[in-house]
Amino acid sequence: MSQYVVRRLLGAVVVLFVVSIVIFSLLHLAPGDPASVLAGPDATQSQVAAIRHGLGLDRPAVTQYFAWLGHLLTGDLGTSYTLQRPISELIGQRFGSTLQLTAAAAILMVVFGLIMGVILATTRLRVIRQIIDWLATVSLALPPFVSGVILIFLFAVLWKLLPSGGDASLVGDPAAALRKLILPSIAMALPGAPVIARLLAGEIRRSLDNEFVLTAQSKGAGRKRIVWRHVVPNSLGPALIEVGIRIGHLLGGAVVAEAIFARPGLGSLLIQSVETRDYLLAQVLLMLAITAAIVMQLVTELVIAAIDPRIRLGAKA
Amino acid sequence: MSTTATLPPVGPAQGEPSPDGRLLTRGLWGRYVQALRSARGAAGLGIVLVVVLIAVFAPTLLSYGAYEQGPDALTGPSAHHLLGTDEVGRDLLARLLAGTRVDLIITLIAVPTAAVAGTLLGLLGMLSRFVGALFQRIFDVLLGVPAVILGVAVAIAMAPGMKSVIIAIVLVTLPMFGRQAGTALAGQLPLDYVAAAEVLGFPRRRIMLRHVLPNIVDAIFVRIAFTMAQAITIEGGLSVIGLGIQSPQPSLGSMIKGGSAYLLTTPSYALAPVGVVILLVVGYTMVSDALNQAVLRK
Amino acid sequence: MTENDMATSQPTTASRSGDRHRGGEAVLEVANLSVDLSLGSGRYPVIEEVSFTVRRGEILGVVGESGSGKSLTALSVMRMLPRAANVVSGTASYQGRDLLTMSDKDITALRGDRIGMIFQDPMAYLNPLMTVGQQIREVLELHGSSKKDAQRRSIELLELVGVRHPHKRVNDYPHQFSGGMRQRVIIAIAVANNPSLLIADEPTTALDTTVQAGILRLLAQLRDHLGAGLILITHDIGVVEQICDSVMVMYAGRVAEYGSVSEVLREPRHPYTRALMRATPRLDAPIHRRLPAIPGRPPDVTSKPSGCAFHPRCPLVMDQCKTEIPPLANRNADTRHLVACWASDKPLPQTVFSAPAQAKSRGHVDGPPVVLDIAQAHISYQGRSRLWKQGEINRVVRGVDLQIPAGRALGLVGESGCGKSTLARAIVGLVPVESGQITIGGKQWVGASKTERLALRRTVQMVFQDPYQSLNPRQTIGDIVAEPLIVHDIVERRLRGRRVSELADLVGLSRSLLDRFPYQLSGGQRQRVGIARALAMEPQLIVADEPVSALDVSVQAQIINLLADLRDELGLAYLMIAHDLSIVRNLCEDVAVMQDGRIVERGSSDDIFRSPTHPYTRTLLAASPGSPWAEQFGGVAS
Amino acid sequence: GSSGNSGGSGPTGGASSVATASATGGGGNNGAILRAGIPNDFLPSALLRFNPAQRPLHRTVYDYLLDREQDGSYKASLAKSWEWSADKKTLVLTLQDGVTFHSGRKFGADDVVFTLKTAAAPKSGVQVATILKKATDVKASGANQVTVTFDQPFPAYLDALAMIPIVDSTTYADLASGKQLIGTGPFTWKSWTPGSKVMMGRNDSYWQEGKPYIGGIEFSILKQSQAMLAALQSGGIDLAVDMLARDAATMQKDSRFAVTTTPGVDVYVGCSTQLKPMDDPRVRQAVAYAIDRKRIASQVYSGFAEPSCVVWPSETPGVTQQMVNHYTYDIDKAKSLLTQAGVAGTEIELAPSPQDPGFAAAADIVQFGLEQAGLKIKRVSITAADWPKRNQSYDLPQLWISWIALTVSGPVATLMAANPLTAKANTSHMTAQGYTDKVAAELGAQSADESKSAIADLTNYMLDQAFHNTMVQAQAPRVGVKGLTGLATDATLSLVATDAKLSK
Ligand SMILES: Nc1ncnc2c1ncn2[C@@H]1O[C@H](COP(=O)(O)OP(=O)(O)OP(=O)(O)O)[C@@H](O)[C@H]1O
Ligand SMILES: Nc1ncnc2c1ncn2[C@@H]1O[C@H](COP(=O)(O)OP(=O)(O)OP(=O)(O)O)[C@@H](O)[C@H]1O
Ligand SMILES: [Mg+2]
Ligand SMILES: [Mg+2]
Repeated sequence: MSQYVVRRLLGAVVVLFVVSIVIFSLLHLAPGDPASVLAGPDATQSQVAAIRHGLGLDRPAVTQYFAWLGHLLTGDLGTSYTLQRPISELIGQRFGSTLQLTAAAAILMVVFGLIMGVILATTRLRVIRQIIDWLATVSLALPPFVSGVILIFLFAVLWKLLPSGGDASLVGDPAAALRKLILPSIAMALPGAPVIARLLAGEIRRSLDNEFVLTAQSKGAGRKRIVWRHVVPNSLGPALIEVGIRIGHLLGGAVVAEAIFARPGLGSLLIQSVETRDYLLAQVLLMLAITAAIVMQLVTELVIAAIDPRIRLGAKA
Repeated sequence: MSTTATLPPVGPAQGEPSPDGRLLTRGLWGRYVQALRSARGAAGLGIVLVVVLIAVFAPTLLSYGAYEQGPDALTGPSAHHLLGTDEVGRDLLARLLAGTRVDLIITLIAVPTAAVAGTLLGLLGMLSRFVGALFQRIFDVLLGVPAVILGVAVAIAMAPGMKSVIIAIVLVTLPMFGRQAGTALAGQLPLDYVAAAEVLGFPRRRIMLRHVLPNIVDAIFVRIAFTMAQAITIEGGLSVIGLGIQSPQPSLGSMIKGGSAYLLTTPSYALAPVGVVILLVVGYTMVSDALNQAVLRK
Repeated sequence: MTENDMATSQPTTASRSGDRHRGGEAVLEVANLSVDLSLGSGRYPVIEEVSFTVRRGEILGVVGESGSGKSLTALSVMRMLPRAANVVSGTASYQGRDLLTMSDKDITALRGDRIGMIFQDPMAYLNPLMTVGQQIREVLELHGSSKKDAQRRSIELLELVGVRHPHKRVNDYPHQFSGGMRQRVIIAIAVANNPSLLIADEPTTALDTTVQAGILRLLAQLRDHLGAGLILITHDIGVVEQICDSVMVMYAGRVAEYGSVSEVLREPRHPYTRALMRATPRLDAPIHRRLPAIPGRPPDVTSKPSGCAFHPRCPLVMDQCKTEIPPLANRNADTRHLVACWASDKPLPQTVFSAPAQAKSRGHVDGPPVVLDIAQAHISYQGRSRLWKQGEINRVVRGVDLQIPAGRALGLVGESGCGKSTLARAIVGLVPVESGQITIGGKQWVGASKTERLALRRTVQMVFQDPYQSLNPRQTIGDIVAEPLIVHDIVERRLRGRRVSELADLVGLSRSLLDRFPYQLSGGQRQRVGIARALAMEPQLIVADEPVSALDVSVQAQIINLLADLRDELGLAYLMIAHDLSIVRNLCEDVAVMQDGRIVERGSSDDIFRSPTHPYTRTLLAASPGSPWAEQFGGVAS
Repeated sequence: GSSGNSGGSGPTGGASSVATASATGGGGNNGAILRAGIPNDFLPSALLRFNPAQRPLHRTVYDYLLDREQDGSYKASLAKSWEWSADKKTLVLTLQDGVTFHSGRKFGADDVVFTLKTAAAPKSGVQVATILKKATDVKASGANQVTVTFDQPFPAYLDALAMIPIVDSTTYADLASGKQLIGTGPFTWKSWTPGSKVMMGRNDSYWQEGKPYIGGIEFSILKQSQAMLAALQSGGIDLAVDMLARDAATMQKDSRFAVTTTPGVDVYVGCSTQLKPMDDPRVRQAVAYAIDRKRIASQVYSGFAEPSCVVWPSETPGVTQQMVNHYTYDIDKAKSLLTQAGVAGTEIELAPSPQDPGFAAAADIVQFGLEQAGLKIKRVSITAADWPKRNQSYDLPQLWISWIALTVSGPVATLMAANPLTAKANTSHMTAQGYTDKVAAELGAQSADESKSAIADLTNYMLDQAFHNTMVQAQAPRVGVKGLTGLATDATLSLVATDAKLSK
């Protein structure tokens, strides 16, 4: 097991390294730079040059990259060019908002996904199956920017039940924070849950006519026991993988959700930093989003490995 | 030839079930027809076709062009403007149809590109194990990156617009095809018919394209239908955060972005494109479901 | 790993004579069991009026070709039929209680406690996520053992079924066990609560000959040990002969013949039984005898012939057979020997099945040129390399010397994993040799030019084991056979069509099949296609890796005959890989015995089968079902 | 007042410090906190510059030396009085006494000198640095007196003084990071949560006795317009600064609120005279005719804009109504001009500046007009990141749409600092003798009258050359609750809350 973990971790590190290079070159090769943004449209070339020098942007790219990497590794995220504040602090201030959102969305997604999945697979009522199936198909069509608009229109504009956007601190003002979380988290969870449900259901149905189910039957085990002790554990894999991927992508998805629901989170910070070519900030935020995704995949892989001895103990195919 | 004397009678005749119970009269492509005849498939295909036809032909019936501006802005639905007008007095219906066309064009360029390129790259493992493995790893990484983030990355590299959106969609969906082809290939390679082809001395390229590809093509078609839906949501997402289609060109996403500011005064502005997105995505999803049921279920 | 690790007592030949058990009280009495199968196209009778009895300590063998309803019979007794299948009539009384009608609660209580079931594929039937210990304990605890007892007992059981170091192994997962060991675990589960009835559905089909012998021995022992009744489903008459007391022959869902092993196998009455027995190659039969194959193939559930389902293939067929279903009647006053046939008392016409004239036995002919010459071949696979460490090397073939003269067949036998397929793949150039030479018609794969490679390909071709995956499902039979002709431009375009038809005739494929797709053909037919495809290259040597092991007995015989005939027609040489010695003995002049990567013994089949010298060869021979060497070299019943 | 402690502890920072603000701020008379919503985050690192981000900051935490009125006259602020020497080559500023910084430190001449020097330094990026550099020397000629000397007479120097907030020289280092913003203004910088909130407390020891009246300001940064609208309607804020015009328009109908506007800024279609066919004045005039200014004012700015062809505010001395309406929307004229120039049907690139979403909409209207007139328009989108660079390097396509906010601070500042109009080189590449001469005339004007005629002259020339086609003078609407009074906007568009009163 430990060797398996090590291998996976090394892999992830390598990937992140490559990603960091890509992001860095992407930003630095693209037109525009923070100096000219800082200087403003009316600045003269000399003014821009002076600022660029001040920011150390006139050093060769390679030097800048390794300087950045070095700082990253020592835990120093650097200082935002345009906002002139420690990036760690900037992220700290926004992280709460985004974390609230993604966490709430993740919980909704997983809980509903799994519950619907088991119902879908085990219920004998055709009606229920079809209803869930349809929900799945439709809500697939509801990416945050679609469901978001609908939700806002219904709950904020038409019925005036919930705020259309903004955020609040869970600590400072829990009530408001929750009210403001409801719509966006639903919007973000909506497309994921049914996919997970379907995957799980499909896998459960497949496992149900696995041979080892016959063995369990021949042992005299009842249906309940067979389902929960034998079938479900053997069916979690694909659903878990999907969960991992989707949770990993939530941080990225937050960008859209935050734009629609006017939440000042990391997403809006990312867009801003990209538009102002705030290299360091954008780099860190992009890395953050990608790292989150990769880490989540890693976690799920490990969870699955923990469940499945064949992976854990390295089965020979 | 004396051996033939004691040979068994020939196998089942047409129409009669074969050893594994499938009807012989059903050809290989028949399953697609059957899939699209199924309730789900037919409904899905119907929805998509209707939307496409309207988007393509209806504009000729309209009295306003999608770019034609008028003095009265943001009027709600009226006799002249069935959906009302936008902030510079353009007919929303005309723009909706034009926007739908834009999305259709985008998806029709991006998805097939991604499908073909991705599949071929995914099959590279056939020619060189190393290269194949390398690409699979790259695909894994790309799949790990959230779609929006990829979109942002593209927006950094180039000015937003139709081109950047198409590139973003390709970047997001190509790895899926690549991975799928890779896994499928890995599933086919150990099968003896591939070994047989090699023993018979067929060139590897022929084996890849003539033998393996036809056996994984089903999975690709199913995914294409599904990816069409996804592509539309990607365009929307990007346009909503301002990194997608740029004014004055309409697109479903950019109209939703523009209209969401007027939900109070002119709801039709945002809700109409929202409706079209839902129709298209549901339609494509149903088609891919149906194909999945009929074609992939073994 | 060896399976011969059972020191405990062996069933004596005496205990085999069924008579003793006639006395034993019946554990299970199945009467007029009929099962329907609802498929998309309708409902079909899949099991009809099946009746049989199992007594304490008796082993009832159920034989029949694939699809004859063996498994479904067993499953209906366990009340574990697949959704598609339902019992329509009949009773299965277990100690007076009808299993088919009792409440779910009751049957669940019986399952795994009084009735144990053993399944075919040892991997699939174990839950991959639970340790074997957990899985054994589950059955114990379900039927009321305390955790402590269960723990203790599970180790006992592993020991009983012959798993070494049970204390350690009990916490291992299925994938850490070998096939044979897994099968033993499944058996341990089945016998955990000392059932009085055991049902084993092809418990050894997936296993090696030697392993198979071990398992059969174990079952025989447990029968004695528990005095339980045992239903043993198999398609191998040899197995029946070996350890069963009574036998039930099934065909197309009906009982064809039923009686004590001694009687049924000594004087089979049903033409099907007789044909089946002749079609099965035997180690004690005269060598190189041409196999009397049964024409045609078993019917499908959805298309059963009217009357006696066997009549289309039956040499004795009368008009009556085509219309009326023969009842299962006792053909022998004093003993119970039931046969369902109108013509059961007629003798079989020898002509139909007996070998045609040209089936000559071949002695050693000197000096035919050598097609295949293998000298000190070493082959190994390298495991996946990682950044920091090399993948470990798995030496599979370690110094093999082999020659095959033109027109002769060499049989290559050996236990699973010993490297047979690997060697075969190396010969056809699919895997490279590490060192040593493989010379085919004077040429070698290593450093062969493009033209040389083509020449090689046209010298040696391969026939694969699994007829289901060796044909491209997306090509028509015609294309499959024609493709080599096209790619290598073997015959000019206008003649190709004719050539394809010729090849079809050659392997006995009706031309009408040429525009079908593989999934529309039966296993036997597909194997013929595979052969035709190989012949298209006009090779001198054909490497056949277990070409018949996936086929039904009757079909098996057809293919073996075909191969024999082709050799005679075209003077082909074969390298024939098989785990069934009798097949090799039947087809091949020469035999080579392989044990982990080395040839341990080789020579003419006459010599080797008459007087095997190497101990491993002896074990192999002894292990083969129905081998006359069983006693001699410590087979099942020694 | 309490000196700025950087309270940036997550979103909580803002919420919790409301209480403390009202507590300390409440020290004075009624301690109502003004809750204002603003669309852009603060940008202390660019404090001395003139840009939208500074509007809520310059006149709250800081003071200018002078205030400039729309008509070009000046009003005393931190500078009590100012004296030109006879030869107009020396300027003596006398400062208010008894003024202290929020830190409690006494304000003096050194701070003025420091601020002006910092602003003039090249790295500062301050637009009017060009004006400041006209001064040969700036020195403290007494504790409360600053003397500025020139080698040419340059009266317009005062315009720059009316744009530079005076900073505390000792804490300037902590300014950029937003840790400490110390000024002399009516409000103190308490805490900043970038992207979210800024808290300002009342400066109890403000040098204008008894002011300010309100107990502090809580700025919420609401980038999304819906957010600002919702906040205002739900009573979450009392004031929406620089609200989106269309939202302000809807609010006008709501009796609970009062809508005011800032002076208008120049929104224009720029022509790059070096690129064909824009080198032909007739083509540029065609463009000028093809702009539907009325529709832009009503549709893009929902009425919060004056259609105008003149770059300067219409009150500017020398500007006449006739000039303002010089070009009217006239497609036929445009057509004929284009055909005369023989360029009908040629393709021309048009790039709206990404700085304001309104520009894209305006571009749609302009594009429509031009296409009616028979030109082919290719929209090119320049990203927000790229725009400044393209400006600085005078590298813009044939047509672009942008704005000059600096115009509110008067022609001199504009002509000396705004890239689109600077004489030596500008984004339009309009460096014809005629233009440079006329600009020089205005810059050299010694009296109001000279200036007035120079402006009239220049403006006519610009209208004729049509390289900088003003479309509208766009105002930024400010929507406040009825109870909010006394709020003002100065000539730098900064928010002035010194006299504001808020009754809830
Ligand atoms: N779950 C099922 N669904 C549909 N048909 C089935 C199912 N199980 C068995 N059959 C059909 O019922 C018939 C008898 O099946 P059964 O498994 O009893 O044969 P068998 O004698 O066990 O064959 P084998 O020797 O291959 O195990 C076959 O034709 C098979 O195709
Ligand atoms: N592609 C491969 N890569 C790595 N190891 C392999 C590969 N193929 C076979 N092996 C290993 O080589 C050994 C011999 O395999 P091979 O298939 O030749 O045995 P075999 O005699 O054909 O067995 P069987 O009778 O079951 O077919 C086995 O231990 C197997 O695990
Ligand atoms: Mg079976
Ligand atoms: Mg093998």
